[in-house]
Amino acid sequence: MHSLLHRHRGWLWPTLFLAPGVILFWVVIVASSAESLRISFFQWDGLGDMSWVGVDNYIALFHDPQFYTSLKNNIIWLVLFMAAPPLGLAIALLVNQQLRGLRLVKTLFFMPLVMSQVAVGVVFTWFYDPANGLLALVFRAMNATAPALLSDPQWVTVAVVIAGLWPQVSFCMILFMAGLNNLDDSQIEAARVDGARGFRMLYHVVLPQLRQVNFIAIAITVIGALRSFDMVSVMTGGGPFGSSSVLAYQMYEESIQSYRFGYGAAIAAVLFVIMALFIAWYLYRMLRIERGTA
Amino acid sequence: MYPRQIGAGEPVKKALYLTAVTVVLLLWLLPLLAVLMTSIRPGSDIMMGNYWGWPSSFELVENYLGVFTQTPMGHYFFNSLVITIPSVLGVLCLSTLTGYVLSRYRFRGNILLFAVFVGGNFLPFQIMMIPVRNLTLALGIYNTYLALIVFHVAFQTGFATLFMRNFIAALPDELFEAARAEGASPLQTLIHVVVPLVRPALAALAILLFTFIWNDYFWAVVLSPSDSVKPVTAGLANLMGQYAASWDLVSAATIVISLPPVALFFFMQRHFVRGLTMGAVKG
Amino acid sequence: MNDFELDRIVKRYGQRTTLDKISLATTEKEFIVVVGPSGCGKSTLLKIIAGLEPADAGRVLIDGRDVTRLEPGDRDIAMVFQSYALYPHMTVAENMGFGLRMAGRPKAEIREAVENAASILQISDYLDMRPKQLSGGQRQRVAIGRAITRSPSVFLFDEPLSNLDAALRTRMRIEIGMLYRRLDATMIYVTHDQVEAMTMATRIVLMNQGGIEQIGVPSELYVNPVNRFVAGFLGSPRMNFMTARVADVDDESFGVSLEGLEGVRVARRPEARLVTGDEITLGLRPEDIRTDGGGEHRLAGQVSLVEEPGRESIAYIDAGAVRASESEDGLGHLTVQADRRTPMRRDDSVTLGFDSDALYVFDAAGNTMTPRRPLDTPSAPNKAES
Amino acid sequence: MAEVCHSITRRRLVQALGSGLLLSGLGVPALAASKELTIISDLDTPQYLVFRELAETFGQQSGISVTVNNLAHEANKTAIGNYLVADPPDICFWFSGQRMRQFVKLGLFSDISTLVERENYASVLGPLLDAVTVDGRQYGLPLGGLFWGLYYRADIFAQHGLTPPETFDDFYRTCNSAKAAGLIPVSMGTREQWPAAGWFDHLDLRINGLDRHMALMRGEMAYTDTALDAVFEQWAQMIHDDLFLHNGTSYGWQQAASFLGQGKAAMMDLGNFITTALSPEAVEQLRLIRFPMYDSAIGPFEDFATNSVHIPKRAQHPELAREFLAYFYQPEVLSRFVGALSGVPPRSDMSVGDDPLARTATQLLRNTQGTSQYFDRDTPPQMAEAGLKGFQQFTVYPDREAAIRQQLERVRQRAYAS
Repeated sequence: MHSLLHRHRGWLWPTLFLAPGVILFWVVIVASSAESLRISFFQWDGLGDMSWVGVDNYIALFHDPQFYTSLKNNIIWLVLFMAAPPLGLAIALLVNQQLRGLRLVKTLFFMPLVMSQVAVGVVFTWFYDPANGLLALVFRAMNATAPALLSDPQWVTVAVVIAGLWPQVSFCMILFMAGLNNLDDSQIEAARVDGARGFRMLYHVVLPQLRQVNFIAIAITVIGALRSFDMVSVMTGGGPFGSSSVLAYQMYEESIQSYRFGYGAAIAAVLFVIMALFIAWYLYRMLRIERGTA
Repeated sequence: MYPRQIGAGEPVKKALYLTAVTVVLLLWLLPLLAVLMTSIRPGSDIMMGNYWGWPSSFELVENYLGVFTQTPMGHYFFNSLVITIPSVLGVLCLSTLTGYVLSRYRFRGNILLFAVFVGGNFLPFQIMMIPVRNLTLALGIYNTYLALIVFHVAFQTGFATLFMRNFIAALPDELFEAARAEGASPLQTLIHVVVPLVRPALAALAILLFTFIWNDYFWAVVLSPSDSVKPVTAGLANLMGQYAASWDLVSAATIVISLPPVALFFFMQRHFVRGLTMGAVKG
Repeated sequence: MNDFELDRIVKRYGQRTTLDKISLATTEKEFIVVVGPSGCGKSTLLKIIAGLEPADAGRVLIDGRDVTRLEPGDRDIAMVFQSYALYPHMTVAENMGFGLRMAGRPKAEIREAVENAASILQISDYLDMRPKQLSGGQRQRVAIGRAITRSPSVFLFDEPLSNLDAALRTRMRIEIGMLYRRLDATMIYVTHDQVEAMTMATRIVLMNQGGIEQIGVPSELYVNPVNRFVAGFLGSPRMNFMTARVADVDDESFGVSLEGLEGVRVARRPEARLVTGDEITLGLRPEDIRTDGGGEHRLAGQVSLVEEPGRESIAYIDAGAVRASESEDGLGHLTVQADRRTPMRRDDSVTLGFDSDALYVFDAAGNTMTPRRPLDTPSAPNKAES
Repeated sequence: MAEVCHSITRRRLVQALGSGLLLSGLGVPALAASKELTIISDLDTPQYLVFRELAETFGQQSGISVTVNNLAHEANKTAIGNYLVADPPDICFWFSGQRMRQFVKLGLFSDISTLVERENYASVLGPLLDAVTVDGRQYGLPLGGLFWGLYYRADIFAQHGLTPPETFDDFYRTCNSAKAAGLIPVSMGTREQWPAAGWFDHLDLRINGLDRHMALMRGEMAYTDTALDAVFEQWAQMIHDDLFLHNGTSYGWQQAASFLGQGKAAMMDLGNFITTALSPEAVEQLRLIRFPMYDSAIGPFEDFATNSVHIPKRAQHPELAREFLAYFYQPEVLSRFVGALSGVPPRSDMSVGDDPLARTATQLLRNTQGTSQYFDRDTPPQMAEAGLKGFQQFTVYPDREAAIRQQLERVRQRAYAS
């Protein structure tokens, strides 16, 4: 297997196997992304002719206050989303029992994940509604006035992120449930014999075994945070006045609503760079772990 | 197992535990319960501002039937199935092939190819919008099921390849060496060894892919302007635009479009968790 | 014609040479056991023979045919893996018939071959079961059965017994031995277990650090190790080694200078180039040390530990100034294997005795300096069994 | 054993084949669809239901199958750029004015001047024809107009003794009385941003008049121009006086309208589509008046937005599409369509019908001295986007006026340059 091409026919089958996936992925995903980067050097309304403007789009971008708002919001997403793995772990620990009926309970905990983000957005908009929402009802019960979360530029992003966390926590929970199912029982038993229990057991024995799961959960959470779009789109449309916008949404808005495809593509490029840093870290970690276990 | 399992001989503990779980679950699902409640309320309650009080009447059947009779939701539902099922099958086929080669053959560029799959999958897919639209146009498949299927298959192949590669890499080397020693060609190995062994992974992956593709909203809007192709998510958004005041219908529709993935999860949960653990197969 | 031949096989991983010009040939369907410490390259060698790893240089010939560039399936080999490598999703019969099915053989032929192999291994009752339902020994039989079904000219075994418990291991060892006599095929058997090597092999290939140290029938390797490595590797308990110097050399023998042991002279190979003052290592097998007061040379000692595994007693003796290097107990005590009827207790004072003939002498490079011995000496290999 | 395995393989093969066939068949709908007249609409439900019926009637009469794909209004804004280029229907719905001109400039709409001439639409459309005309040629037909004005509920006003305002002084009085009665004086939900622009348009039209407003819309006037000071000042004063629904940015326009429907708010500045967000009982009580007059010397000028129907340049069946338009634009047919949303009839020879709101709107329109479309229809997309955002921000932070106007001015300089 070492050097495939030295064999007479060893390379033929693998090449045939790889071809459809690789070709499709390159043509649709990789080439499209590259094409988008190219578009960022043009002024283009998406319909007519494209005209070369060099880095003008980028210069405009760095003078655009909305860009910094979006960037800041992306960072808020990123930071707050980091609550998803521990919360997911907590719920996974809670339901990791083998009792009758818990299968249904687990499925119900998964619900937010399997619901479409559009639906989750609808659900939370409904929940936050300052006059009639459930949140308002709770506040009224305590004789207080509910904050209008979705119209408060200070809190709107946090409110949207909390909605976004709902399915994300579910996702992490599933990963951790899988991880907990795969624990090395003998280690747990050895630790029990050594007198470890509760939190100390979790910290010293369980968590180290969940490192791989942890890594995947964090990776998926970071991607989710940087790719956030549906929630923003459904819940606030980036509002009020752009204060809950994120890069992905601003890009969409500039392209589709303002017909500034070149500018939108420039935002895409920035998002790409941020993502690339993360992807590089991810790949580095992944390959290192792989080499470690190989 | 961690945490310590509650034994059969601890009825008090068990009761306490079940109460705690129920409370957490209710809190967790509170927003969803709100929508569920709205979905069985008559439209007049909403117009009158009776959002949380006792419904003036229960319109469960009317509202849910209404989703199918008063709106084209039934048709969107069919569209979603026609888009999602072939896409899932397509991704499973392609990613089994790519995952198999990338995990089992060492060659120059292997890691690079894999990195591209993984990296490409992490990209914010919104940036591909315009080129993908143009591509489907050039292929003459814009505004058909095929446009969405092609995109979903291409995009999800990245994630699925990561998943399948890791799973297949965790299988014992000897199984593959044995197959080679027995004279199985790569194709025979794929059919007779890889496919049967990765079934749990395929089941888990199928569920994940089903939810991803079923719930896609962005591409549905970009690539399927017409009702004849539009899937449920875009349909729901459409419904919100058209029936904005009819929260009863919108809520019922929200529940309806969530049912297939939820049902799938419920019935396949065991496979899902097992597949996700990516545990090695022990002969 | 050689029915199996390795011709200067070389394998490198990066800078490291894992196999260095390995050559081997058999003519009459031999049972070759490749043995050596872990990391010596024996498993890599097996994979190269199987075709699972390409060699960087050299050729593999089976029945005179150069198979170096052929796929494993085309080499007329079958392989039995340490982990059995049974397909969990197939029944026993499907596992055993897999190779023939891949080759597109007719169903009837496959069934016949499977049933035949199953009857040889007495697993006919399990044919419809899945590997998960079988015990370790049964799985091992299925794995062997899968190899038999293909009726190859060369069987490859990769440490097939290491996952079995001791009793089962002995039994399977005997069965594989019987199988060999029945099948009339070349067998290449890789193991790190010297007992398997000594009992099963028609010839042993002893490997170390990517090279072959010695090839020969088991008793030859035991009685006439070419160097200190071979001498130390085979035999349990291990040979005692003592560091000494050459006191004087004459035509046929040389004198040994070792503190605590006077006047020892041993025979010397004619080609041995030793001069006075050279550092040498004396080798003495534990079973060649007597405790009954006999022997040409005597040593006073004190028992520090006695093990009684059954048939014999093994004692570790503190012999004062005479210390064993790399001793079994790590304390420099001499290992002695005695009849269990000779009672020994901890802290007993004993007198050890041995003959000059029993001594091996190795030079600083480890090569054997003492002359070759006839194979029917008392140092028979079966004594090495534990 | 072995047989079982073989049959499994065969079954899997058949499955794979089946799904392959299925896949290859999936491209078919587009081909099938191309043999019929396809229409993409962006209508609210009541109007859509009427339109579908009209289209079916046309189909039966002419023996052609007609497909109507209805998109949500906002979704259509997103999709139209794609489908006009990619896979145009035979007929689509869009906006008149600047937004239409943009697509005409890109060559995406068909010239239908010959149809206009043949059917002599000019005589019945009057000045409305300008909204669909570029360089003397027509590229669409205007549909029912959206007349923007103040809506209130007669029963609520009666219950609290409020009077419909005519002037700004009246308006303030009414608002204060409403506040005293525990009502929200003015409901406005700006989650979709554009409702705020209605207030800007109206204030600017009232304070600066149509010509200067249109100069601003055409990009010929700066947002930092002192002429706009009074507009923002007045608006800020109203916000300061707490006349608007709190947390307006949380609500979509429908939710904001429902405050009116529930009798919690007194007035709302909106177009006639407000009826779709209210119960029939509330609609019955709904009344329309024009936006209060600020300066008796100026106006009245109003926002009157017309939607229109177009034939894409690359339509598959352009002749059939013209046939359909000719049918659809007959006075009787068109009035059923327009009547479904209490719209103002575009044709002068159409009966207004007996819808009181439509009658009021038509009456008010007759009394205007001139109309603009609406901020986001009069300005190019970039400007519209920035304007809507800026106005929304202003409703929350009126003290950021200077910064907002500067930002709008920056966008103006960019947006009109291209």
